[in-house]
Amino acid sequence: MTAVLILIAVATLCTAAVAMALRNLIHSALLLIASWTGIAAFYLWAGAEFVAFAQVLIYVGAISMVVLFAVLLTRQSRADVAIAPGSLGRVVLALIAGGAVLGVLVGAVLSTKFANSSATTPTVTVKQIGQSLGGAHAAALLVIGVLLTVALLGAVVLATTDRAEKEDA
Amino acid sequence: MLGSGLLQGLAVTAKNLVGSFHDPARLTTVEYPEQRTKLPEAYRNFPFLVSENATDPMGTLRCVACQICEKECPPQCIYIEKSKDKKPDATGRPQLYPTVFDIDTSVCMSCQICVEVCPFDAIKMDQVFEIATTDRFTALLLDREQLAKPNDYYHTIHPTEAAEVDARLAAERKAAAEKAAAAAAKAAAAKPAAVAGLGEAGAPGSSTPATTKPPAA
Amino acid sequence: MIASGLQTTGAHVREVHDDFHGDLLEVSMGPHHPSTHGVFRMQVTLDGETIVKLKPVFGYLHRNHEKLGENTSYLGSMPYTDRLDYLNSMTNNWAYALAVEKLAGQPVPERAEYLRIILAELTRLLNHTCLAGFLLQDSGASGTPLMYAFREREKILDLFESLSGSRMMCNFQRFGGCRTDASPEWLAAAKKLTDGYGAFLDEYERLITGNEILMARTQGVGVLKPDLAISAGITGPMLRATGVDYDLRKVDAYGFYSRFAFRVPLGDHGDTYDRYMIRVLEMRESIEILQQAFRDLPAGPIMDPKAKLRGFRPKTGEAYGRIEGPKGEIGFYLISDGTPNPYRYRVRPPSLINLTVLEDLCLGHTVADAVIILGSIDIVLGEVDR
Amino acid sequence: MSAAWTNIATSAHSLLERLPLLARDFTTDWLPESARWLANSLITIATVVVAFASLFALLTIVERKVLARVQNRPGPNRVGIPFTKIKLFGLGQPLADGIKMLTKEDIVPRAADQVLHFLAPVALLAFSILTFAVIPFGRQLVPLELDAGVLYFFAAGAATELAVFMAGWASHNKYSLLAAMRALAQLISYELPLLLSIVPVVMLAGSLSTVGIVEKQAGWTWGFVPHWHVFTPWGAAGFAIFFVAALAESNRSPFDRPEAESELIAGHLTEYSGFKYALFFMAEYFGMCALCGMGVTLFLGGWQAPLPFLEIIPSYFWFAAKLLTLLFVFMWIRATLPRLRIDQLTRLAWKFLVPLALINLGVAVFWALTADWTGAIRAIRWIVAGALIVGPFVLIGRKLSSGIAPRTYRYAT
Amino acid sequence: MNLAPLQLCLLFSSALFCIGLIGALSRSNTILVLLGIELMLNAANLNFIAFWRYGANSEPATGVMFVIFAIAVAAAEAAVGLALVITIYRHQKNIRLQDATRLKG
Repeated sequence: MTAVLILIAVATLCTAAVAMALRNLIHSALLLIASWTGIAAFYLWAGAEFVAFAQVLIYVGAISMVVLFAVLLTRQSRADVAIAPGSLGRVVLALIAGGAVLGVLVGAVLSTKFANSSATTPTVTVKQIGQSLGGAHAAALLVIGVLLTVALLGAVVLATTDRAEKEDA
Repeated sequence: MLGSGLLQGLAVTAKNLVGSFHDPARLTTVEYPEQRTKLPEAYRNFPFLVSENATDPMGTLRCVACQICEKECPPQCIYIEKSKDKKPDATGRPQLYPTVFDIDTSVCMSCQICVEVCPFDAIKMDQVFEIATTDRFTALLLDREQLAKPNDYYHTIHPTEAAEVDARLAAERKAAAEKAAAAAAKAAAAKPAAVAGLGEAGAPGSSTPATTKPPAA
Repeated sequence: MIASGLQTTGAHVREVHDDFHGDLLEVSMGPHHPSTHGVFRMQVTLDGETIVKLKPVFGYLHRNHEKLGENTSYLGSMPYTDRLDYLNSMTNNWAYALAVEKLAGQPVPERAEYLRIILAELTRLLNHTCLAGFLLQDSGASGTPLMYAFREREKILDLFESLSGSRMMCNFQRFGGCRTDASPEWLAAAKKLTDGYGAFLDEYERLITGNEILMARTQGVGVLKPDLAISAGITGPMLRATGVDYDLRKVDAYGFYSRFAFRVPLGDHGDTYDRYMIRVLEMRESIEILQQAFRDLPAGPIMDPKAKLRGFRPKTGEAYGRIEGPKGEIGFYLISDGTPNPYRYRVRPPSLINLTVLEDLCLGHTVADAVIILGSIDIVLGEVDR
Repeated sequence: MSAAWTNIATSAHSLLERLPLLARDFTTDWLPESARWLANSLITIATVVVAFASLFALLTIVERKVLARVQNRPGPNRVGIPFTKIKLFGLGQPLADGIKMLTKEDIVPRAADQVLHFLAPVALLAFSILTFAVIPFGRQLVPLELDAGVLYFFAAGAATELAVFMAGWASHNKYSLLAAMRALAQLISYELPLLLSIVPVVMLAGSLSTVGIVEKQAGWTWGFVPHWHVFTPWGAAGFAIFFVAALAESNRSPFDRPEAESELIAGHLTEYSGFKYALFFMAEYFGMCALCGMGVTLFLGGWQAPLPFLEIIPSYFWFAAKLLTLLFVFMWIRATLPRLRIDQLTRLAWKFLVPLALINLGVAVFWALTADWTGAIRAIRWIVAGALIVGPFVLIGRKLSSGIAPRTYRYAT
Repeated sequence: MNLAPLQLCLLFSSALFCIGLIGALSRSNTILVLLGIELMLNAANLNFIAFWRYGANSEPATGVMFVIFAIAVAAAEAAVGLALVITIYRHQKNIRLQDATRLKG
């Protein structure tokens, strides 16, 4: 079981790291999608299949599409791909910052003694999720619904051009 | 509206789908190499040269190498060389003949103008359409030997037209023979004793009607 | 990124670099493209899917037709006219024969005139049927309407073949008449076809005319304004779809068209749907004309006895013969200098002239619309390029 | 006597019903317990893949035949058994096509993104095979019984769009790129009505499990009207929406925008040849089969027999029959309808299907709330639900199709 | 080293978070920055699931609920973020973050 976890982790991390390092935006986006799929695999491994499917459906099915659309709509000329001067310094700084955060996190994780974890996988059925969505978390659900609606409207308003011929896309 | 047009269209295609199984008017396909449609009589493809006699096609070509078709051919696909000597044609009259008669069927556009302008009914349109070949240079250039086809072949592919042509030719030849006979008779009347025998031999073709069939031999 | 990648490939994927429209895409549709009806090229500049510029490029099928005509005898050009608009060889023949007859003052016997009308209207049926099929094919109907159209077209071609010897390259008209006479069997077959054609049109229209998708695709797409149509010299169904009443069969009344009762359908919008519908309605009128022609066809010779086949030398002069071809006004302009060959031979090709407004029709529409607009213009590249 | 017969019939029927499972267990019986699970899974996967690959082969020829017959042609009828004169109505055609595809040169454009160009067909095929996992093919025949089966299906299905995009982008051809954009727009638009149309089913069945949904549709009213979802007002509307959206999701005519051959050559397939092209083709048919299978499961009662006495016939047969019927309708529609333009296509999704699906959701709620209406009042339930669907359909349809109408023409005087 | 599965999961998510962080900080392409943020969100989600799986759970579905809501928020974020990217692109014809210095177009 642990071996599977390590495999998933390595695959996810590698794809994510390469995605962040690549120059080619489309490749980056596709690798990130692979990374998201890896995370979904982790959820499956952990026994949260509903979340895993939701992850695939939303990240691979929807967000990836929006990302790819954005990439295609903002196609750039060759000049944009070239590394801007001074960006090397930024990369170094980012690496230092990221490394520091990683160090802190890893230290914290390794030094913490966690309470005895339950050996049995907690099972959560779709019914349970539905009941807690409709019961305990109903308010949150409503808020999320409002948020999504607002986000949708906002995205449409932002992306709409002033030109008259662009209609309901 | 509201999808009724789509449903109507679906009904039509459904009708055709079912109809193609039982209605020959809907399934009109002819599966070519096995099944063939009958070619209409008027169908034309490439020209051929009519010869009167199957046994001696080169000797009995109706073509007298007048080169009208060569001149009139719009894509200029006919090449003719006239003979130096004269040979007797099917009627026995001495005529020029083509020593070379080539048609480049890769150029020919089957317009039939050569047939229309030919005063001797010597060139006609063939119906052979399976002419595919792997050799696109020489195999499509048909020479005199390949072009010559007997008159009864002409009858099998264009029966009505061929019958008309033969009747016309027979009439012309008969008229010519009568004219020759009349001239001979006149001459004979003028010189009764001396050339009486020659008068009969003077029109050798007159006794043979225009050959629509090769002689039994 | 994409630009940098695309630049390495062939010319057909070159990016348009423009300071203001960095995201314009230049696409070359054709000459080998499934929807261009032959070797025609549309150089389109796209903003997303919207056409901002369209440059028609043609000439890939140029065969020197007019110069050939000046170097061939009058008769020798006749088979070449078959190959202009190879769907409508009968009407091309007629237009050319009309021009030469005008030039030479050659009368045509009555039966031949009737035969010409029969053949021209059959050609119109054939052409419009094909167009309806191709248009639907362009709008993506998986070939079904096209196959139905071709099924009927094949019947007309069979008639042509049994009359003239060739399905498409008929080479049928002669100066002063027609080449062969129609037998009673042929006339019976043609009449049978005409009688059945209305049923086919009914079925075809049930299949497609009321189709919401077709209406959505074609209505309001590629609108041609009447004044632009007139100033661009558009003729034929395309002009009548804009509402301009101009049909040479009525205007010139060439042949014996004045003896026939038929109507000229007119459109009000000038869009692709009108162009399609006008053709369907014209087919119904053609059926009417054919019925009348079969009823009234007189007996008699089909060739003027004085007509000359060989050694045809019209007197010096010029003439322009035009008829209402299925695609529009097809005309031949000839100048004779008394020799067997025309001094000047000029074709007025309806396909080419109707094509000139392509960009005006397509601007602001999408690629998909450009394809059906081109389909509705009804071009044959043999005639466009000549 | 008759009881005995009934017994025999029942046992024979149940034997037939479980035959595939018995066969599988028989083959893996000798294995140790731990390996048996794996072997059983592998056999299931192999069976599903082989079955649908053969169905794909059959569908290619059937589709061509149906298209041909609709167009009054005989269709491919030459290829039969090789080296003999036996033609078998052209049934050898898929085999010949397969050989042709396999032996054709695989051309990759020089400027193409080599890796993505290769990965696209593979990914597409993989994801479309994945979708078969949760479809119940028979009473006990579901490869993977998941609690959230429906969600899984759409999650796996959503990934196929990505492959289409990859193919279009990797080809580095403008037509392919345009097709990729179209594919994205189309699939984003139609994902929504597709999902919305199944929400009522999930809601009323109270389950996201495909097996659970099928089992909810068991039984008959008055002994002959099956309790399939399609025989309810919301089910019929939901099925119609699902069907249209499925047509679009599987890129079938009249929504075959991404590969519209009359304008974009072959769309994202333009630069594909040989075996990769065949993979695409196969994946598309798999996707179509999976969507049809899901439609059958959700709306047409899955493997349930239409009439009680027909239950003698094994359940998987009924599933296959319904699946093939739906596939035939796909072909029939393809043979008839012209294509929509991309903006009309998205407009249809956003302005027509999505509102209707939302209204349908409301109707389903009404239906659920009135589940205890009985007797004459049931008719009112039907009328209200029907009106709630038909009314908006007419209104929105009118609105959508405003400006397009059949025309009358005038004649010159 | 003998790590508990929970610790492994947490290390995994820490690493993913840092990759996202480094990406978001180092890249100048707005889309990539957004994607880096998405990765960080995902890393947080990983933690929720890890604690749900191995932690002492008071209520069975809490971790799952958190992730579901987080995914929904992420979807909204992606939609708005990418719409912003497109707007930026319209204004400045590139999507370099450094150039986007004005709030008004």
